[in-house]
Amino acid sequence: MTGLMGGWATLAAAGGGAAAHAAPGIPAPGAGSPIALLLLGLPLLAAALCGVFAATGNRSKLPAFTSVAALGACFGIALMLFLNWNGQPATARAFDWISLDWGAGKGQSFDAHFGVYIDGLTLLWMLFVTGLATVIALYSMEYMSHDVGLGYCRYFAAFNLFVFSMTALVMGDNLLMLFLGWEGVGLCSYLLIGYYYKRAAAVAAAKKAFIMNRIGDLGLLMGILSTFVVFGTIEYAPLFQMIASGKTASGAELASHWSVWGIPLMFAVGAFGKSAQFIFYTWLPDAMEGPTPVSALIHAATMVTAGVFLIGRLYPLFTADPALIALSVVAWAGVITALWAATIEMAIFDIKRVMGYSTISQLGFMFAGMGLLTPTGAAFHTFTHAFFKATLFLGVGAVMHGFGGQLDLRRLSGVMWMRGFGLVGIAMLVGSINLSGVPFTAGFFSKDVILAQAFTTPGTMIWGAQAAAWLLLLTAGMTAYYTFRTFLRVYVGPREFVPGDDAELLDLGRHPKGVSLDEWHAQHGHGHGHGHGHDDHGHGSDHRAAVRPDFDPTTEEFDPHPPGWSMKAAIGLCMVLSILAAGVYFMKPAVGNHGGWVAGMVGQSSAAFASPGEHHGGAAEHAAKLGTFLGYDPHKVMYYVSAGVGLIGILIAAFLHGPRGVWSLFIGNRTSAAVAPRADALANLFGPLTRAARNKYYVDEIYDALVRTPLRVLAHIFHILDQGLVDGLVNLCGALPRMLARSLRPSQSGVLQGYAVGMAAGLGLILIVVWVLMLR
Amino acid sequence: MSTPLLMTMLGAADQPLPMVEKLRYLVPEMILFIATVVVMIVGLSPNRAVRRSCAAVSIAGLAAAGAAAAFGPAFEGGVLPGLMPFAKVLIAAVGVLLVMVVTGTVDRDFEGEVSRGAAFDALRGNRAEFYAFALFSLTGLMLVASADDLIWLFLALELTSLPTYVMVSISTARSRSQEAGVKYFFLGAFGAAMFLYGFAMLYGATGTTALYGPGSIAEVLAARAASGEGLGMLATLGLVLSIVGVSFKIAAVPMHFYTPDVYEGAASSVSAFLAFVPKAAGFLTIILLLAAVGWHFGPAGTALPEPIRVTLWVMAALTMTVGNVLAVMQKSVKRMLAYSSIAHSGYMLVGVIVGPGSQAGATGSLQSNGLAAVLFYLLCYGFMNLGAFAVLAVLEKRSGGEREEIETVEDLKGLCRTQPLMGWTMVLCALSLLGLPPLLGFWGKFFLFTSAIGAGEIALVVVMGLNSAIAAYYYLRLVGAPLLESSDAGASFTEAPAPARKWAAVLSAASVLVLVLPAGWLIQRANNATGVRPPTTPMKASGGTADSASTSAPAVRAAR
Amino acid sequence: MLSFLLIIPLLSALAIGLAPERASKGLAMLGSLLALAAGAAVVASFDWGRGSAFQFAAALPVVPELGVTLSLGVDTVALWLVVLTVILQPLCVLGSFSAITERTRTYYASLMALQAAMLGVFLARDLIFFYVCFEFTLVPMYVLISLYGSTNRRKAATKFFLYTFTGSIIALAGLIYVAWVAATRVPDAAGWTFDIATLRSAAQAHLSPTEQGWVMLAMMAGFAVKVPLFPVHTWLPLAHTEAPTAGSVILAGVLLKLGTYAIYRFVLPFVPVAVVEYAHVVAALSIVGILYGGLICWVQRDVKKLVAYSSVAHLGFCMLGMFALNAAGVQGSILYMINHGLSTGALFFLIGFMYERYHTRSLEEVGGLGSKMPIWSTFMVFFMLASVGLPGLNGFVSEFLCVMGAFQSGAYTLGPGGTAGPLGPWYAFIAGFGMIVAAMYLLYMTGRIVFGPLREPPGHDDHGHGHAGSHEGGGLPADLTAREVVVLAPIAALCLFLGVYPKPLIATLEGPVNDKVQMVLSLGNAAGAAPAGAAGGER
Amino acid sequence: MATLADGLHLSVLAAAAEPAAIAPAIGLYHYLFVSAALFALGVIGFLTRRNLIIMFLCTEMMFQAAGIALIAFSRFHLNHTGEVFVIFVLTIAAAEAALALALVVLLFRRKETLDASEWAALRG
Repeated sequence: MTGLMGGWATLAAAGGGAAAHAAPGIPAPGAGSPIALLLLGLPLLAAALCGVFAATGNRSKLPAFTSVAALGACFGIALMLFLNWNGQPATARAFDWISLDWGAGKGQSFDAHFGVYIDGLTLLWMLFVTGLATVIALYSMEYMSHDVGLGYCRYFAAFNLFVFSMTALVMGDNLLMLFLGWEGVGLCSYLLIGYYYKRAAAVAAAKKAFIMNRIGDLGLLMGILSTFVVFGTIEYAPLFQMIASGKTASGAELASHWSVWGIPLMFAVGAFGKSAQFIFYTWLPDAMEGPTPVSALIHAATMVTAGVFLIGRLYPLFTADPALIALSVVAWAGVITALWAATIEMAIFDIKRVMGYSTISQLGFMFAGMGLLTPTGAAFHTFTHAFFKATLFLGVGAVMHGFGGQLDLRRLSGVMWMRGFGLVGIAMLVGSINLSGVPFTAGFFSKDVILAQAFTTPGTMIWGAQAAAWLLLLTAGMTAYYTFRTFLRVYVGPREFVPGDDAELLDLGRHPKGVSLDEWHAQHGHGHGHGHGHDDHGHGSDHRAAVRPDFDPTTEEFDPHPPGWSMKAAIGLCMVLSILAAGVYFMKPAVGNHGGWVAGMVGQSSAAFASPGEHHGGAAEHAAKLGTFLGYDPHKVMYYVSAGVGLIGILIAAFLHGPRGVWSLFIGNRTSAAVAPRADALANLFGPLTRAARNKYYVDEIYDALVRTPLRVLAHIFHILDQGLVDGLVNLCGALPRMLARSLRPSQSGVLQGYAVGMAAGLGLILIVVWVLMLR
Repeated sequence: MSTPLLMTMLGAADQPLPMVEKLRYLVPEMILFIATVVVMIVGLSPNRAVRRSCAAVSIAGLAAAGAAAAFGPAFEGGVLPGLMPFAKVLIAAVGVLLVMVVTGTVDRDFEGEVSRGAAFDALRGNRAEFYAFALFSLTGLMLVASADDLIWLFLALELTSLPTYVMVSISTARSRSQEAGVKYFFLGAFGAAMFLYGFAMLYGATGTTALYGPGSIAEVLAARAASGEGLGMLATLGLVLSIVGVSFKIAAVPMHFYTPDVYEGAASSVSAFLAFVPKAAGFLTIILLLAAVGWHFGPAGTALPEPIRVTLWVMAALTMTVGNVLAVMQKSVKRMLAYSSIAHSGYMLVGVIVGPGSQAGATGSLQSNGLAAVLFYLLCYGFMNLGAFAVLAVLEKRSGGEREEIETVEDLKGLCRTQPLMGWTMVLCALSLLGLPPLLGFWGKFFLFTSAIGAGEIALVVVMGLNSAIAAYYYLRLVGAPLLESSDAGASFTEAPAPARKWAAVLSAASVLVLVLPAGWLIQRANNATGVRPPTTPMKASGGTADSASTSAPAVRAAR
Repeated sequence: MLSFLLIIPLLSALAIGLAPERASKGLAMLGSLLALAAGAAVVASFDWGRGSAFQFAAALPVVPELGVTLSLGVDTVALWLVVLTVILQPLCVLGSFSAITERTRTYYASLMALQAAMLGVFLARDLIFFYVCFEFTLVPMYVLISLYGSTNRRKAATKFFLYTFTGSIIALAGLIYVAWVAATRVPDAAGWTFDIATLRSAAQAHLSPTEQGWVMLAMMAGFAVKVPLFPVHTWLPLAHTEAPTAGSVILAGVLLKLGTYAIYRFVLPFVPVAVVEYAHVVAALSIVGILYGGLICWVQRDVKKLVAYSSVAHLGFCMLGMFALNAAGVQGSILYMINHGLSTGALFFLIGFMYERYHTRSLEEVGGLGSKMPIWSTFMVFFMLASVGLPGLNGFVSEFLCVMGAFQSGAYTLGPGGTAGPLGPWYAFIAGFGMIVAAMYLLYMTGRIVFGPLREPPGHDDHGHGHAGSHEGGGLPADLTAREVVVLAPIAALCLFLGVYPKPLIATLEGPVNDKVQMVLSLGNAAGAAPAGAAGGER
Repeated sequence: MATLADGLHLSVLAAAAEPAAIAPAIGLYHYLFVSAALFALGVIGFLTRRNLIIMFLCTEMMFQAAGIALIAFSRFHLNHTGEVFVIFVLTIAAAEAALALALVVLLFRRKETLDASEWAALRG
């Protein structure tokens, strides 16, 4: 335990190393530049402008230009902040948001400001968030051009709002600000997934994403509240200081306090929800209903890594627990998620969903990294993954864009060789080798850090660390396999394709730029316009027959629609960045001497943590027995092992899916399209398992049966109860007088004697009552 | 009037006041009596203008009586010394409005014939006796307020009731009125026999008919209570019989049966009269009787003797419930209002149970004086109920050449638009009857609530609250029909050719609004009016013994 | 000063009643704007330094013998609710221009009379005056529902009236009991008084714990119906569904707040011992309301009913916060009153605007309006998000504070951030599921009505849109008109502002709320109902 | 005198058969018994008879029952108040009788029957 406590590097005090346990923790933050606040302001401004454009009926690409400019400026600011950063955490405040006071004592005021907290983790995230956002905005400029007008404005408004929320999440100087961003990104994700709002699937997916996220958010909220109750603050700076002091705000020993494992677990639930970890993950594949650039930015690169960020942000708390319960949970959730998603990916055919599951799987790696005590690895993997996964998504998006929304990997082949798709193919290759962990790629290095640490971390610290490590290694191999399965089937091989449902639209409907699809429909006499066509171009597959009864999408008439300059530029940029991302591994870290630039950034942040096995010169941590990889030092051998595993995966893919042996990989061969890949036979071999995987192991159905349906039934029961019982009782009370009246009414018979009898009887009764009372 | 004679016959030796002295208190009654006589003569005049002055003379007489009462002395010899001025002014005020409402009730066809040239035949005209009966009844009511003796009380009650029997019977030419009359009279006589028998028992138990003063019922019973033996069986029986009998006048359960039939059968104007005059008489009687007994029994020494309290409790709860519940079902407005008048009696009985809320002798505190609340409620009820009936009396509908009274709630539809003045009067009065703040009815209920809470009668308060809610249901119909619904095509109202009725309606509606302002002043007056005098002979601390009637020692006043 | 707030609406109601039919719109607008100006003047001249003091006190003894006084005064809590009322009123008037075309005089007169009564409730410093206004709101609302509502209006209006009337009579009994105690048990009490402050101290000093329990029960019987708290909520969906648009807006926006405000003003300070003892019961009912109401929303087909049930759920949060009895909870609760008024009010406006065009509120008949009514849809999504409690919008601030209050309440054993109080983290946790349920039903609603393929009721003239004079929808264009946007935009701006910068409210509410909380807890715990050491959260 | 004093309490009426209580003279309770019996007969008659005139006579019986009681008490208390009362009661009874006969005539003219149950149009 002391080792762990000491494990927090106190990186401000220079010379990382011997600082060890007596360290006072993270220093009090300095005053940050208020310019950092512009990072929040600019996207918001851009979003507002997009709203104005929408209101004024703008039908140009102005929203896109505005967004690119604003986000570019944000990236510039982030870069400037980074360059001017002195390695110390800093805060800057805009104004009070929610702050209450109910006493002078400790914990008797609640403060949540609109303010930013800048440290290494923040900057790391901000750099890739703003950078990628700029690039993807550029890409979207063209990608969304079919919807110029209201939809375009809507798209970019939500896009900018997303960046704002992500910024708030990452940069906020307190947990509530993080929560603001947290829910904000959820909202934007909702809005963007549901961008094609006429399509039921998109709307359902959006709803699902938001609600699943909200479940996690409840955990986060409870975590925030518990944090406040226990520590009396939710602002990072004082919070970290208090944790570092090892005491709760009431002076209790933190290490033995329930909060040390309880609160992290609550946060972990939040993180699982947002980052689509096991049991919460089902929303992410569905989220692929959104426009592809959105998937690239939100559902691959940035938003879904918020969970990783959260754990990194609160790493001091997670590691304060001597038993590391929460981190074990995180680690195993990550491992299971990674493996689970990988198995699904190997079976499904929708290339966009493959990317979606792959994201889940990679997020699993990140969580495993966090859980297995290498925040550096997790952050590094997040960083590299952001670029190469964005590249992959943008590439997929280009294919969708070009082939009428076709996503089935069985219906696409040799895309790379088609006119205008070369760059896309290359980008996909770059992305794939990164994802597969081919040596010397960014993905290789980042995954390696995690794997190595996984083997190093002893099981005494993280429960079952060794088993987790092996599973991760297995997953790495599977990753390589499914990545290349997609690549080999779609991008290389014979040039063949079946255009998607939106083909007709793209082929015929080269509608003039600046005219929205709605109008286009109107011009073509489809005023009622309730298309539910497929995916991005969300309209009018139904119209095909009406417009051109003889249209056959498989004929040569379809002309794949190559990406234009802005898409190409974006893809290219992403590709280059994902290659360059490898370079940061070799940069000298600002802190410590291991792990590259990212390690330095992480080291200068709340996630700073000396992973077991990292030699900082201190001897204390070696008290814990480190794990090994079959007796070797994992840090040393893992490069080779993981490279080997990755290659095996690729080779299997090549064997199973490569159309004509290895050499034909790079030669377009038009003749072999019909040949069923060998994988199909293998897939049949697994039979039910494959089918289950293809159906996502029926998890959605299970949730439906276990949660949604019972709730729905319950809701109906409540509704009936409400009307029948609760309101019924009220109505009964209301009817009582009437019922009573009915029974009393005969007494008013109108007959004189009847009344007299009533009077006499009444008198008699009263006399009896009085008599009884007198006798009593 | 026979009052001075009565006093002599009752044995003036016991009376603290000389006969002539006592006449001072009866000035209002005498004025009214004179007015009655004048009306009887004037109404027979062959001159139409003179005949028509009946109403004016009656109103003048009432006004004068009211003024005389207002400036008259407090009745030092009464058990409730302050009651007289307040009650009489109230009676005069409501009486003026009542007379306005009853104008034009009788002789319409006859007068029509006369104006068409038929010879005036005094025998056929009912005008003179009708107004005279109304004034007689009001005189009787005032005499009830002045009563200090059972005999007086009995006579005053009969004076109040007997004319009303006739009024009901002759109010319209239809057989319904006669049916109403016969039911009213026969059941009234039945009830009268009951309280007469009760009075006899009381006299038998105490040997006196005086309510207050040395050797009076109040003293005897107080002494008996003080000696710890309770009221005694005979006195209790007498009281219960009297109360039950008198509750015919206030239309309380179990004597309520006649109410809807009679109100429905009589002309609306006369129903308005019935809804106030006998009711006021009944409550004044009950208050006087109970004041003689005193609210110094029960465990805390602040309640009625337990059997009486229970009797009244049950009667109150049943009365409000039965009244409200049966009103819910009614389609006929008059029946609805009749049942609602039953319910209102139930509310007022709560105040009676509570009593003056303070030890005898002290002026009741404003917080807990149930009797003041009853008097105030009587006032509120008088105005708001009168307003509602007046609207019915004003409006007539024509069907097939026959003029008919407003019958069902449906007939009121859209009244606010066709007859805005009457419509809004109805709405205001119904809302006030409902007890909606800030109208007068709310304040009436408010004081009943406060006094009952003060007396710890929480259960009754709850019953009362629930009943108010039930009542809201049917009053809302009276609000909704004129205000919210639109009138049926073809239905047209004409106004009865008696403009005074309209004025009475408007005045009632106005008072429902305006009297809110002096509500405090009024309740203060009512409070002053209901200070119960302590018995003249000193009383030992009482309490806790009253309801134990089984104690064997027979309480006999030593024979003189 | 405050009296203008009462006189202006009353006079304009009167003027509308007397003026010809065609002038009523204008007069109502004028009156409500003048009231808004009066409200603004009050805000401008309010002394914020003394937020917890009642300011602009004015007293006109109406019935001096009884101590009934037309006594006015505002502290910040009342002030903000007044502001809410005066802001919503002109919008309601404006929003009714096209919806109400018949009997406009009665309509606008009722609307203005209603405003006067509601303002009276917030301004009253005299119990009787309060109660008079509290009850009087029923009549105009009854008129509004039963004249201008939809098919089942008469039943709804009657139920609304009777249900709340019954409750408040019982509440009146409780309040009078307090007044009676004040008049009789307080040494040298000068007879009746209904001054709220006097009654409060009398109640605190002279009511035994048992009596407090009964008084609380009585008061809650009236006020909880108004709130409405589960299980006495069933009048609300019906009333909301049947009421005209502006009626629903006022009902949700202000009328329900009369109940919560009354609880804040009377229940908490009058019977602190009972409040502390029974807070968990109320909180449990609130939580049931949150989840139960929320789930019921989820299966509604009538969109207006859905929003109506959502009020049950939302007000559950409000009550939860209130009975957390700590600064965060009570502040959150008060903010909730305002925020719910804004966002739910706006939702009712939106549904009303839709109803004017389609004459149906069924989610099965109408849907996918995003493509046809983009402006409407934008507002719909916006207010849905405000309602769902998205951070950055107003709903979140209050919802968070309420949940936080419940969490902290009684959690002083866990750490210094906890406070004394009767609830605990579990309450917050379970209530937190309500936030998920809220997302479920609100997204379900938007998913159907805004998103998805366009569905219009049969017979709705599709070609009519864009043309003036489309016969259905009263000649309204497909999307919102400028007038309708003007109705919604201020609310949206407020929602945003209060979500981002609630500080003006929080800072000004702090004083009175902290005082109240301290008072309730110290008195409530003094009776030994709570564990030692809990008082005031001092540690 | 003791027995007479006891007669004040109705309970004593029941015990009248006790040998010790048998008084040689007719005492208060005898009168009271007659009075009560008369009253009861009046009530029963009122309830059972349908002829309006007989019903009216029954109420008169009830009045006179009260009168007997009053006289008896008057004698018992040795004052005249009760007797005075009775005279007034008789007056009232006479007035009522006049009223009743007038009414009966009126009714008979209209329906040619004196059956009370014929008059039940108003009800509910």
